[in-house]
Amino acid sequence: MGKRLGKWFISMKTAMLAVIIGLLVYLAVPFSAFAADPSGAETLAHNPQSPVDYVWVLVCGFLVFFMQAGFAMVEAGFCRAKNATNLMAKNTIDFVVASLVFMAFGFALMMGNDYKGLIGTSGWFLHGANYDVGKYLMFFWQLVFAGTAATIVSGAVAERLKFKAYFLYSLAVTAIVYPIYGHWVWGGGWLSKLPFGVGHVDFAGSGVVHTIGGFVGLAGAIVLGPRFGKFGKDGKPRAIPGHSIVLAALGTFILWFGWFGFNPGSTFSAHQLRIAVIAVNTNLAAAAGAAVAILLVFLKTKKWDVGMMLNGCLAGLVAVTAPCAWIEAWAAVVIGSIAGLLVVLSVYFWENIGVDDPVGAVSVHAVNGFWGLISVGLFADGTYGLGTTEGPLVKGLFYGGGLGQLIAQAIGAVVCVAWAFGLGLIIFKVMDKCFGVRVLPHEEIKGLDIGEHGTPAYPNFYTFNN
Amino acid sequence: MGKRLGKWFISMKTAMLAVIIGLLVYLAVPFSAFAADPSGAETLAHNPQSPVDYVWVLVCGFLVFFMQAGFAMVEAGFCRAKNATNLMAKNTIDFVVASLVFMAFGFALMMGNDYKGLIGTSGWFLHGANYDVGKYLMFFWQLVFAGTAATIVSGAVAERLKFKAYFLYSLAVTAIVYPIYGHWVWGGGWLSKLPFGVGHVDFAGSGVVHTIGGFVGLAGAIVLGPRFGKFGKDGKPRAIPGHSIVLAALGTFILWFGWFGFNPGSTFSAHQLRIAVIAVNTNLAAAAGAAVAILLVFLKTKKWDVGMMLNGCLAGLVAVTAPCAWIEAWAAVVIGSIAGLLVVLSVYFWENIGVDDPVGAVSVHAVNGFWGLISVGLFADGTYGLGTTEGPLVKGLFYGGGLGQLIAQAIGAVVCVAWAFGLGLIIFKVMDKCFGVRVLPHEEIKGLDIGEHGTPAYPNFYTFNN
Amino acid sequence: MGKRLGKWFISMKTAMLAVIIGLLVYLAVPFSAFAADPSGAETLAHNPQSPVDYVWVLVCGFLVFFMQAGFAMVEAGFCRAKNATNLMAKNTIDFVVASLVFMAFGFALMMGNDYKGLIGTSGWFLHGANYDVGKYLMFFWQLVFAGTAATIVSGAVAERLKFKAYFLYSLAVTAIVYPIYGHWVWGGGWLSKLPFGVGHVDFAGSGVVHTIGGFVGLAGAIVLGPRFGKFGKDGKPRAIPGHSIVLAALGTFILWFGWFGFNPGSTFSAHQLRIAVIAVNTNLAAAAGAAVAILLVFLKTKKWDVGMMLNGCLAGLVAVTAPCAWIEAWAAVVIGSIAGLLVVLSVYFWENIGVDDPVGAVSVHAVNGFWGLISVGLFADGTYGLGTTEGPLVKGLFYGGGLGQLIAQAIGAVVCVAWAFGLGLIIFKVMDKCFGVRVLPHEEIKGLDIGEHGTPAYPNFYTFNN
Amino acid sequence: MRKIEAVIRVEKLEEVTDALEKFGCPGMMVTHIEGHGRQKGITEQFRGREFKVNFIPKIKIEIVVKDVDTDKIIQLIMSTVKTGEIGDGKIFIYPIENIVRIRTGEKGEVAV
Amino acid sequence: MRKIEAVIRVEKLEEVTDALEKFGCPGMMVTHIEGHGRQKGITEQFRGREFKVNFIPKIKIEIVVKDVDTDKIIQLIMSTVKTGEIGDGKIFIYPIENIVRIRTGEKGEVAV
Amino acid sequence: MRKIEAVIRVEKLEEVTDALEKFGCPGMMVTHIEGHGRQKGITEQFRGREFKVNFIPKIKIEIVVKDVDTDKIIQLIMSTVKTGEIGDGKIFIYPIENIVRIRTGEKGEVAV
Ligand SMILES: Nc1ncnc2c1ncn2[C@@H]1O[C@H](COP(=O)(O)OP(=O)(O)O)[C@@H](O)[C@H]1O
Ligand SMILES: Nc1ncnc2c1ncn2[C@@H]1O[C@H](COP(=O)(O)OP(=O)(O)O)[C@@H](O)[C@H]1O
Ligand SMILES: Nc1ncnc2c1ncn2[C@@H]1O[C@H](COP(=O)(O)OP(=O)(O)O)[C@@H](O)[C@H]1O
Repeated sequence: MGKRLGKWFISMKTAMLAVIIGLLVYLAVPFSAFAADPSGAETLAHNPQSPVDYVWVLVCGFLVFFMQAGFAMVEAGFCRAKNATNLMAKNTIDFVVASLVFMAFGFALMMGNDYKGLIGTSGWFLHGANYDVGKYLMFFWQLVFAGTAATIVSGAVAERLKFKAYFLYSLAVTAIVYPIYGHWVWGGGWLSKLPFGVGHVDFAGSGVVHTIGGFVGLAGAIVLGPRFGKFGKDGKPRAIPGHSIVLAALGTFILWFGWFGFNPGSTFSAHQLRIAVIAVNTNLAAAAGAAVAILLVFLKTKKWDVGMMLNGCLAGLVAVTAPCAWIEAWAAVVIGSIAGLLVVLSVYFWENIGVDDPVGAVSVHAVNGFWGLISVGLFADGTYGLGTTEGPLVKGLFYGGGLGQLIAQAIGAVVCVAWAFGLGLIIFKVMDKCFGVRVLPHEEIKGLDIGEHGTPAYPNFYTFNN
Repeated sequence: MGKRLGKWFISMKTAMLAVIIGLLVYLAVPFSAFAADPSGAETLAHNPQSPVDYVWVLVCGFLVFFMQAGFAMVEAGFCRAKNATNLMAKNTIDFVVASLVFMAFGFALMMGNDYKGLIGTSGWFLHGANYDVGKYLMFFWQLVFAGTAATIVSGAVAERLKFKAYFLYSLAVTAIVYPIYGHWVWGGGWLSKLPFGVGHVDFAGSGVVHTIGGFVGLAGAIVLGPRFGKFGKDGKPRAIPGHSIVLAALGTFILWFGWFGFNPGSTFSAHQLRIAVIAVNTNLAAAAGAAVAILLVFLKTKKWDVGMMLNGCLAGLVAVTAPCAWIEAWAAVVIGSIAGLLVVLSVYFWENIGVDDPVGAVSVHAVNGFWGLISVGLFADGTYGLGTTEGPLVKGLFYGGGLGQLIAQAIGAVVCVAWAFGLGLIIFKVMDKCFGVRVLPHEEIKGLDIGEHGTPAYPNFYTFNN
Repeated sequence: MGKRLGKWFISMKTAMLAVIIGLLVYLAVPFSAFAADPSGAETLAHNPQSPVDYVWVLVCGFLVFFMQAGFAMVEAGFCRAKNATNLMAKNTIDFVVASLVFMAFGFALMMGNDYKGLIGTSGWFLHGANYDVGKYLMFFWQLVFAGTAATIVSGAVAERLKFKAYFLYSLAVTAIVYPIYGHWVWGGGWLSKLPFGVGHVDFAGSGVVHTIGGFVGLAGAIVLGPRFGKFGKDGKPRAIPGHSIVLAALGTFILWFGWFGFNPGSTFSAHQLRIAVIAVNTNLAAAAGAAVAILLVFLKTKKWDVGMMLNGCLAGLVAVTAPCAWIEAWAAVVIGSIAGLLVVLSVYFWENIGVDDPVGAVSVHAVNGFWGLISVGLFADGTYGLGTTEGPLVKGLFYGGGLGQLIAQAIGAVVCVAWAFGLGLIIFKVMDKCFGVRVLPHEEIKGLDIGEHGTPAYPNFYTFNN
Repeated sequence: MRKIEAVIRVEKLEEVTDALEKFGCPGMMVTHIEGHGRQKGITEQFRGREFKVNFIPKIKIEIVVKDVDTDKIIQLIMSTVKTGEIGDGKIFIYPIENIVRIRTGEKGEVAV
Repeated sequence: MRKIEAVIRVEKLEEVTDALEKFGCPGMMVTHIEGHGRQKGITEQFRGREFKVNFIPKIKIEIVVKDVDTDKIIQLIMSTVKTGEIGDGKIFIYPIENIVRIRTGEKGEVAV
Repeated sequence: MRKIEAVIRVEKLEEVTDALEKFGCPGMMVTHIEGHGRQKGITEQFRGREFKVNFIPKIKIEIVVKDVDTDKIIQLIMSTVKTGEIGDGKIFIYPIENIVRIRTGEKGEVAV
């Protein structure tokens, strides 16, 4: 039975594209009439100030897209040379699939007209009334975020997950997991309407993007089990060094750079001058996270651990993503510092309980995404509202906002974990039943580049295969 | 005679710079008076909304510049380690030469006052009345495009063309080939005035940049002949794997990123909110191209071919460059998908007829640039005009625009191919007569890095020389 | 005694963070009241055109931040594989330290209320009245510049300086050296008020950023002494090839890209349409520098020297940084060409007098930063003022501005050198007394990656250790 | 004294080393080589085109041993690296005239 | 049995391998080495400064053969890699005591 | 003729080469190997976790010499690379049957 289903998956995969195209062509004809403002003339006439907002959102969106390169480099750098081609393949395909699937279904489910606070129900295939500059702008923005959530997972399942499985996983996450939870928080869904504080808030996606991606990744890592050699016969975790610290650092710089689009751009408007504060907070949290992480490991091993510093930097960025618009500079430093502490503890923790997360994706995104959501309930200082300078203002415990916001954040965070981890387990388990998600032992030993792609990443170099 | 000419070229080369500087100094004195609005004060007074347009055009221009890094990485990744230094040299020098030559001649030929629809005739050395913020802005924009056209060729002639020849080729392309054809389409030349449809249109340069670059590259590849070992004694093509899939992927991400400046920025104004639609279309075509390419090769070899996926992604981007402003999302997916199909067939085709295109530059840029031009005549949906929301609107066959636009596109495309391929052949043939464009056999075998530059790219690594 | 001090440094280092956090928490409570315009509502109301300026400054700031990646890649590429991890660590930590320290002290010293033209005295910890969108924007901009100044040094002291020493050096430079000199030029300090020309001017920081960084680097290189093997027993300089020309080229492209934020962004306003001229000048100088450098070396060695071309490109960028807003295109070409000449001579010069500057940081930043400052006094054409289109306009010798401006530039340049080199010597000498700034001989031979970090950069590759 | 030279599969290196250490084997030299033998090379592909790779990465281990240990060590190696599949590799035994420990200058069996 | 060890030019590897395969040569070990001999090293440069590189990349081929084949194979190698230019390399012939095929445990000539 | 094979510290290669050249040594083959012996491996770390590396990069030098030169060259090598610290390496001397200079076809000592 698993076998048949497996076959089915494959045929489905190759069919997918034809279907999409067919559908599109079919849908094309009738609706084009209903097009709203495809040229943007009316929109501009109605709001002559909109160009600067469009420029801001698009440029920030481009930066967020560029984070794909950052993830690819960080993951490649933290994994072995024999799997580098595979990591490039996965980090590309997830955004490719996200682009097509999110346009077809995801966007409608996330941002379409709300149905009972659960899902969106309009905008399939960006069609009809969605042929509008404003709608396309929003789609572009949400798409690059969906792509980010998807790509986070590749790090946690690296060096052993089949490409095919990753292909299908990308489909599932960008068509269902991400958009539905996203609807609950950003699409006018029930979480945003919680009767505590101003409802659950997540400014730029510590939860929607990072906690989701991180916990789906955790599920994947658990279903797959650890890589050969990650745990000694004595069960003790062993280090498996990545093949290029330079790539890892380059990737981190690219991500840091992209995050300046990710967080400030989430105002979705340049008229929110708060973007300056957001940029500063984003940067300070990254710096604090990196500093704390490298100093902590130095105290333990007396060596300056670059890999951990890079993880710490990313942890700070993930954590500050939710609160970045509602806090002051000093709070960003505190939040980032705690993220740096958490990521170090977390990396050791998962290894010690036998979970193999090759690049630290779970520690960085899952754990600190969660921390980021909570931190809003503590540090929000009541100087800024929901993407607007008007009220309701977001106020946390430390600024006399009481427990309300903290509760709203906690509920959202827990729901996020349950949803992502639960669906993640289902997705990977089902695929595993059907065709096995893990490559064969000898393929894993030789490296996925040969087995899955037939293309070693560095054919001109003498590489070790450890 | 060839010898003497050869000598002449060399002395010329070293003299070039002195001359340019001399000229500039000379020209400097008299005209400065005629300067138009060098400070921008009048321009701003006259159009208080211009700052956002300047920001948009400059930022997009920066992104287009960054594509130089993308091309360098893709080409290096797809070629062998022993030629990596040479590829870095070429990918840098072409933009260096473009900057100086386009400022001296190219810009005037392309955007200067039109003479009989054939060439521009003013603006030499950005001088006199061109010392104006608006003129400088336009120059910057056109320059980064010229640089892109020039750099495309380096991939097709990789691993065997002399650096000297590439240096001179860059001169010729940015001084003559690119600007003159560019004038015909974007400088108010005859192609833009064709009596079919709205005249030949090419929104962001599938033709002006990519078809031109691609076909000059094809000419170069033909004059050079294939690399040693590309074809077996039996004449059958053999794979020569590139030395880093990671660099190839990084480069592709950078190019994809830069393309968001390339296409949307081509509105040359942020007040065209259509930029949102352009960004979405650009991204969808890239995704569709990548998806189709990797799936096609999978059906053939049962392996997930990353190299081809990257080519497919770029093919989709090239194809959508011309139509991006005039089509709907679903059309972008279709155009990109066809590009993905074309690039795969094309890669096999050129190899089978004995043309050696190391990185697939011809298949990506020449073939899909052509397809992009044609696609406008089919998918343009009549919702947008020539960089403005007012008419005349561009309408293709599938939207009841009849054959007019398609004919205009076909004519332009054919002219583009003839012009680029013809001049390309002349340029490379003449150089070959004078001093031989190809490195000596033993240099090619040892790698151009040693022979031409004396600097191996990776002296600390153990590399194979295959 | 040196020993005790050494110990003290270490404890201090680990304590640093705790202190900062403590302080912040402490300071947080009382002042939040005094916050100026944290949400940006008033600022927007007061100047409805500000959004485009905020977008411009932030986006350019992001690009400047990205230069960190550029420096990391260039330095890694020009150094040996065995020190690549160490270079990644240093290029990350300097920005991390800069972010935290500049926020705590540097920004206040540089941009706070002026005290006798010597230092700024307000804005510690971005606190109280500094919780304002405008202040945060300015902080962000100044921070990325401070980070750039700091990171320049890592190249000159590469492959032998202890990480600990670099950590502390970063502290000193971003807390004192950079901000105080910066105050003199950009903070309303005495240099900006010199009674010559319009006072000493430095548009985007040839002096404030590059000359400062370059001369502190020179001091470091001198205190450290040359790397093993840099000079033969005969005392003759020997080449120590870097481990990746590809990384060096990638880094240069990233820097070139980032410079488009560095220079044009320094208008701090998008309403200065002069940004178009600045972008063009920036690009032309880079191109001219690269062209001259590669041609010069070719005349000497008959090889196309890529490493020197990349240095030449950066030299042109550094040189044009000060004059970029006040000159015409042709002048940018001349200034860049001279920079290309200077960098070549300078690289040979420093080596011949026994200074070991592994990546050419001194030749690129120190020497050409100086040249950039002087060039303003020669080429400023009187079409533009001090970040405004109104007067006083900046006019140099060649445009009938007389010697005034040239004198102002010369004074500033000399002061810059004295300040940077003097403090640089003190910083490195003091650290050397306390704990020795240079790693142990066997660590240097094995590479700093193992000794300082325990993490070789490329564990999967067969590397030579020369 | 003899030199034992064994060509083995890359993935077996760790096991062999452990086994030899347990046995108290004096020392060894490990070289990454490319082997060519009965074992057929794999098929790779690049940008859509497939090609055969005739060389297979192998590990070459060289150990100089006292005559008495020779057979034991050969047995040891065989038992750890043998899979029965083509590509297991081979062991070559060479005569050796002398050996010197640079550090001490000791010669002959004591230097092993 | 003997071991034939040949140092050849990097670019000759493919040709030699083909020739040996045709001859039906059992197997071989290929090592990338750096050679130092009569052939003068090349001059490289970095950031404007030239320097000599004294080591030249070479390929070392090792083949263990039956005594009867020794000369034929030596001839074969010489005829394929000889260019007459300095740097052609050398062939060294060593005695070998025994050889074992790990997969089967066969010893001596049959294991070649 | 004999083959002298020396395992030395990576950082000693340059010195040895110079010394051998001065001595007028015919030629040599240099191989980058990983050694395993008395010298203990170092401890590395990755993302916070430490681990031991049991192999130490070493350089293997192979020189084929005339019998008369054997001892002189061994002395030469020892004197240049000896530090007295563990890890100095060893020198192995092998018999060699014959040697051919491919370029000329010369055989025996003249080909050395
Ligand atoms: N006659 C030989 N001379 C040198 N090396 C050999 C010889 N025969 C085999 N080898 C080496 O042993 C390795 C394994 O041998 P192979 O024939 O592939 O499998 P098996 O050992 O099972 O017969 C080869 O890759 C080659 O490096
Ligand atoms: N006596 C020797 N011992 C070891 N290797 C040698 C010896 N002589 C030459 N070689 C190797 O042979 C290679 C080619 O020899 P070389 O002297 O350069 O040219 P030719 O073989 O034409 O004399 C050298 O690079 C070196 O690796
Ligand atoms: N019996 C042996 N067989 C092969 N190689 C050996 C042997 N003994 C030592 N070596 C090589 O010599 C190197 C140095 O030897 P080691 O024991 O570390 O120090 P020392 O030479 O001072 O005893 C080792 O790394 C190993 O490569």
